[in-house]
Amino acid sequence: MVPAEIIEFLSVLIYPGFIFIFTLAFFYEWVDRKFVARLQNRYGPLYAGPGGILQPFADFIKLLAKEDITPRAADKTTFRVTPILMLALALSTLFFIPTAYTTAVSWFEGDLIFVTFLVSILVLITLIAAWSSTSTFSTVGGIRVVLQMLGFEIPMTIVMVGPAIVSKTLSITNIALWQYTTGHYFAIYQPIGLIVLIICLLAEIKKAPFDIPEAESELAAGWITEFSGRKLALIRLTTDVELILAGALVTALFLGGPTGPFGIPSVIFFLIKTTGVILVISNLRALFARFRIDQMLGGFWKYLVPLALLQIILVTLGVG
Amino acid sequence: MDEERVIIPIGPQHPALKEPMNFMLKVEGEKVLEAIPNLGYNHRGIEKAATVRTYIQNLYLAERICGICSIAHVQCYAQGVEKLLEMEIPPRAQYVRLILSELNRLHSHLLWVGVAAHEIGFDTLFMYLWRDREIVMDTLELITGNRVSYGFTMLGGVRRDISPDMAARVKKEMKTVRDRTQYYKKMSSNERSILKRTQGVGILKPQDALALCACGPTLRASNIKWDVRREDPYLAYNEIPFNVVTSDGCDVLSRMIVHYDEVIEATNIIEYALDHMPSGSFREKVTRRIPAGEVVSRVEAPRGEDIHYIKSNGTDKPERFKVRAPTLGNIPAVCKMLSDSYIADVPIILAGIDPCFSCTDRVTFVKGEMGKGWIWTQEELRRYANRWYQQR
Amino acid sequence: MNVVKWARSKSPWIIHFNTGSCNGCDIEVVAALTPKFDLERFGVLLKGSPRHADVIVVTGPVTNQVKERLKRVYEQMPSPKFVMAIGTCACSGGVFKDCYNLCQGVDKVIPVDIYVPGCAASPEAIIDGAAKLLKKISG
Amino acid sequence: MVETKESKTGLLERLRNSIPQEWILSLKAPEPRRIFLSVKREHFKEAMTKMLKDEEITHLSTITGVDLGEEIEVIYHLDKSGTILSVKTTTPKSQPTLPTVTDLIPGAPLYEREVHELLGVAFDGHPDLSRLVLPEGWPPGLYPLRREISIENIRSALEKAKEEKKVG
Amino acid sequence: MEHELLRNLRKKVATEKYPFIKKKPPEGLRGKLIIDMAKCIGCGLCVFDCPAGAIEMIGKGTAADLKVYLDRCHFCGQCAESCPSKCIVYSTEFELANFDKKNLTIEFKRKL
Ligand code: SF4
Ligand code: SF4
Ligand code: SF4
Ligand code: SF4
Ligand code: SF4
Ligand code: SF4
Ligand code: SF4
Ligand code: SF4
Repeated sequence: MVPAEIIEFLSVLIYPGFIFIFTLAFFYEWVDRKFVARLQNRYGPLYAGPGGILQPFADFIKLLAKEDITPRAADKTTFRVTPILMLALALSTLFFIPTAYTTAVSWFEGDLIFVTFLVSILVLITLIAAWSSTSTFSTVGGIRVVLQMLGFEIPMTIVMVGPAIVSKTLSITNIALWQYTTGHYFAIYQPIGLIVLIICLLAEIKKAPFDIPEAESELAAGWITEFSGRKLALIRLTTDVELILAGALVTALFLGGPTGPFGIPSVIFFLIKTTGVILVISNLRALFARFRIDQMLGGFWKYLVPLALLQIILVTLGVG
Repeated sequence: MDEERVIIPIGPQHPALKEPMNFMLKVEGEKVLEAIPNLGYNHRGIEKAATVRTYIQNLYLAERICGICSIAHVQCYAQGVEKLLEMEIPPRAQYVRLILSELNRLHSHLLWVGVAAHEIGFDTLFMYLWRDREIVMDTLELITGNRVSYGFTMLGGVRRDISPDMAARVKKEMKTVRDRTQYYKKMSSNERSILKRTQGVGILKPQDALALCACGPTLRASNIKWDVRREDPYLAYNEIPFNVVTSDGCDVLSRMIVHYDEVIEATNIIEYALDHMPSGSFREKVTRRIPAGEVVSRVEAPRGEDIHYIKSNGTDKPERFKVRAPTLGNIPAVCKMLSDSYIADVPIILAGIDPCFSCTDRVTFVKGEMGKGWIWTQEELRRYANRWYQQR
Repeated sequence: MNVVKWARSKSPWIIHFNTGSCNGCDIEVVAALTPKFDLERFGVLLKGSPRHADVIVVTGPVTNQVKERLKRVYEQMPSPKFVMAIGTCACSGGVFKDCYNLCQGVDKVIPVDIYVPGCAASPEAIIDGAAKLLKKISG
Repeated sequence: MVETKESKTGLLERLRNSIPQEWILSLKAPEPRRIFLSVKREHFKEAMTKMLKDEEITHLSTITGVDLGEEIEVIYHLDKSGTILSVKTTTPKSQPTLPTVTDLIPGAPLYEREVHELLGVAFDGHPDLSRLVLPEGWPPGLYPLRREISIENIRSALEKAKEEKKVG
Repeated sequence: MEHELLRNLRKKVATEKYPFIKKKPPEGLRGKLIIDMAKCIGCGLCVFDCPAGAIEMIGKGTAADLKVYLDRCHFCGQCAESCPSKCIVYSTEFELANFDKKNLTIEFKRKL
């Protein structure tokens, strides 16, 4: 028999740990790019592996093998550490959301709150990273990241509470399970919450139309302008992990998590559901023009916060 | 300079500007206090080089002042030289040139709206527009053989004729382009995220537009009906019915609408011209020496009034060749639009005048302080200049 | 090592730099990215920051004013880096041969890996150049 | 001296009547919608002011400078309802100065700066005649569009300026 | 707009798979030029009129050889226009990208 420690170790390392998540991250980036390209009537990545499926992997390897420049003006330690820290944070957040199994790698009563907390920390680290590179593009980009957080954090937290109230638990794993056992999927009962959450997550992962911090046409590449080589590789990986994070969170809170009938392995359901969520996100990305930061903030406070509150009121009135 | 303000350099290799140009933006928070543009990156010294080349060689040099309105520049130049020769080019050549000019306008306008969409982060629309622009590029390639620099206009006429086959195909394509443009126009004026980014952005009031000598679609989007094709007709423009499109919004959205409408108008002009082409020769022989004299020639390039001044001393090389391309005429206007805007609006405002700096390459500075509109009076300019130099 | 070469040849990110071109080549570079030609098939992404780019795509005959900038951007790029000179102007200065404010071609300022002549180099010619360069990178 | 081909607007007639003869060196319309008016330098600003006001002209297309050898000719291309009115005046090359028109036409500063930079004409009263199109480090006093300056001259001057910069 | 997106999702991709599938270049495309030296009378007009100085004449008159620098040529077509004996033609070969500038010079020699 293999000792339990080794199984544990392997589960962290391979499945559903790092390797699984990284593979998934690359896969979803490919899905996203390919789908947007297709919507724009072109192929998108095509020659790296079949249908270009290895494209994100090739990008990653290439960046790893590239020279890694630290700008002279940058705060060296912070500049070096932040990309690693960000990836670590994104990964550990993912450990509290059920992915491959119906339960998350680690869970406890209240992890929902903890996850929102981790997400905010992630944003703050982005600001620090931007600040440490001391280029003006990065700084303005970094400030925008934080401004954007001020916009999406409140409505996001509020709508995440919706499912928690009904299922009477503050654990993401339990919320997912509750939906499966009762058959009450929140996507049906709390549609407003679902929409608000997806929009907020779009802002969180900084995808169009909320890619304001990276706005290519006005800020070079925003807060990531100065990062290159390995650091850039890690940052891109983080972005992809965040994409999974968004998909997994929506899946767990509103689509019943990695569960489904017929005794099919739960990971299949997870893949189907998250891919669905990611396709929706990609579609939204192709559908809109980028907003301006003040319009984004104004819009979130004017529309999303009231909508989120409305959802909660409906829930407490017993409609949800 | 105030240390607390962040200064963002934009360009010359900045993605927002496909052309080499440099803007220093003084910003506070998300607001632009002041923009100091510097356009000299593209000065090649064409005007000097033109004086040591023959009139024939200058034809190609003029074409390469700019690759986007190549037809406009070469038309303007050729028209000037032909006036010095006191010759009229054959009517058929006039029509062929006119069709080419309008095709040029088509591709340039579609290009611009695409770029504008890109600037507001709407890449899908950009992709669609450029995809449909390829139709126009294909027709240009069909007629001239090349996509960008056509080498088509010659002194005394054009290089090749438009055959009936070509004409039929061009007409078919024009219909597609018009339908697509109508769709995009409708879409752009309804899509909320586009309206949010363009409506009320980069305002240029009619009186400012006039005072700052703006031209082309920029001027017409400020509701001034002024078009060289109508005011000072050249080629066969006085034989062809067309509308001078204007819009009264004075903002980026209006500029977008004007561009769409001009595309639609241009497809109509092309169809009409193809139907009414006179027969006959398309080219006449021209001597190498050009009689002494001077001439001012102008055309309506896609971006507005393009004006050339040619002075001949009777040899085969011009004595003076002066070019004023439309973008330069619009720079004072864009400066006006920029001050007191949001950083996020800078790219779209800049793009709003449809800039091409390769023929412009000159520099200016803008001023403007937060909270205050500014009027370009000489007094203010002088004060600004003095302050600027003291602080350096 | 082979994986690295493979990855490099599959993921060329470009930065576009106009050094005083007539815009003809620039619009063709952009056209090469749009649906009809779609350079993203090859993994090409247009990047805004030189730090992220592998290939610098230079158009235009290099004016004196822009020379230093070109050098600086080139230096900012992390190696391995490649230079594509797009259009006759970038190759040699071409028709602007006796304009006083030029340094006649990109190779006078930074080393060029591949020359793509043409006026304007059509999107097909650009793709052809890119494909040749990628083939060389993959060894 | 006065030819009449210009017709539509009657601008030529009105100019002939409104501008005093002694200000004018020549006035002609070689083809439809083109008028060339040459005025004496002393009366240039007056004539300009009067014309802009009388004819309500706002649009200045551009300003061209031409080196005539002994003198520099400066041409202001104005637009009046589709007719280009080119107002010419000259200034001695040894000390080329002209009054500015920026106070009359807000869109003019760029064009004046360009003429200043390429031909060395100083415009009295212009707010800022700093570098416009030429690169930083361009040798001062080298005006590329002057006749006696050949392209070789410019190239060698640029080389020299570069060397001096290196040494200094 | 969503409608348009979905329509495009169903539509065939607009991309041409160049360089793997090549379409026929349009008639009149001006690519690499070819000089028929048998017909050339060595008048030098092509050299005289070329705006880019892309043609060089080595020798004089009917014995002269011609050298074309493709890295300077703008494919404008003036040399073919100017040539009195019509010996310059354009091929539609436009894929001229090269790693070395030297390979972009082509020489046209007279056969003796
Ligand atoms: S984006 Fe380019 S030009 Fe601007 S600061 Fe960065 S490196 Fe310099
Ligand atoms: S500004 Fe442009 S057109 Fe004028 S001389 Fe310079 S390069 Fe030539
Ligand atoms: S206006 Fe722009 S597109 Fe037109 S010739 Fe000039 S640089 Fe080119
Ligand atoms: S503004 Fe100038 S460079 Fe731009 S398209 Fe027009 S003529 Fe060409
Ligand atoms: S090669 Fe031709 S199209 Fe390209 S920049 Fe030069 S002149 Fe313009
Ligand atoms: S024949 Fe024509 S090209 Fe030859 S020298 Fe005489 S004028 Fe010049
Ligand atoms: S095509 Fe034009 S640039 Fe090329 S060699 Fe002939 S004349 Fe010269
Ligand atoms: S113009 Fe024709 S005949 Fe004369 S040298 Fe050139 S190729 Fe020969």
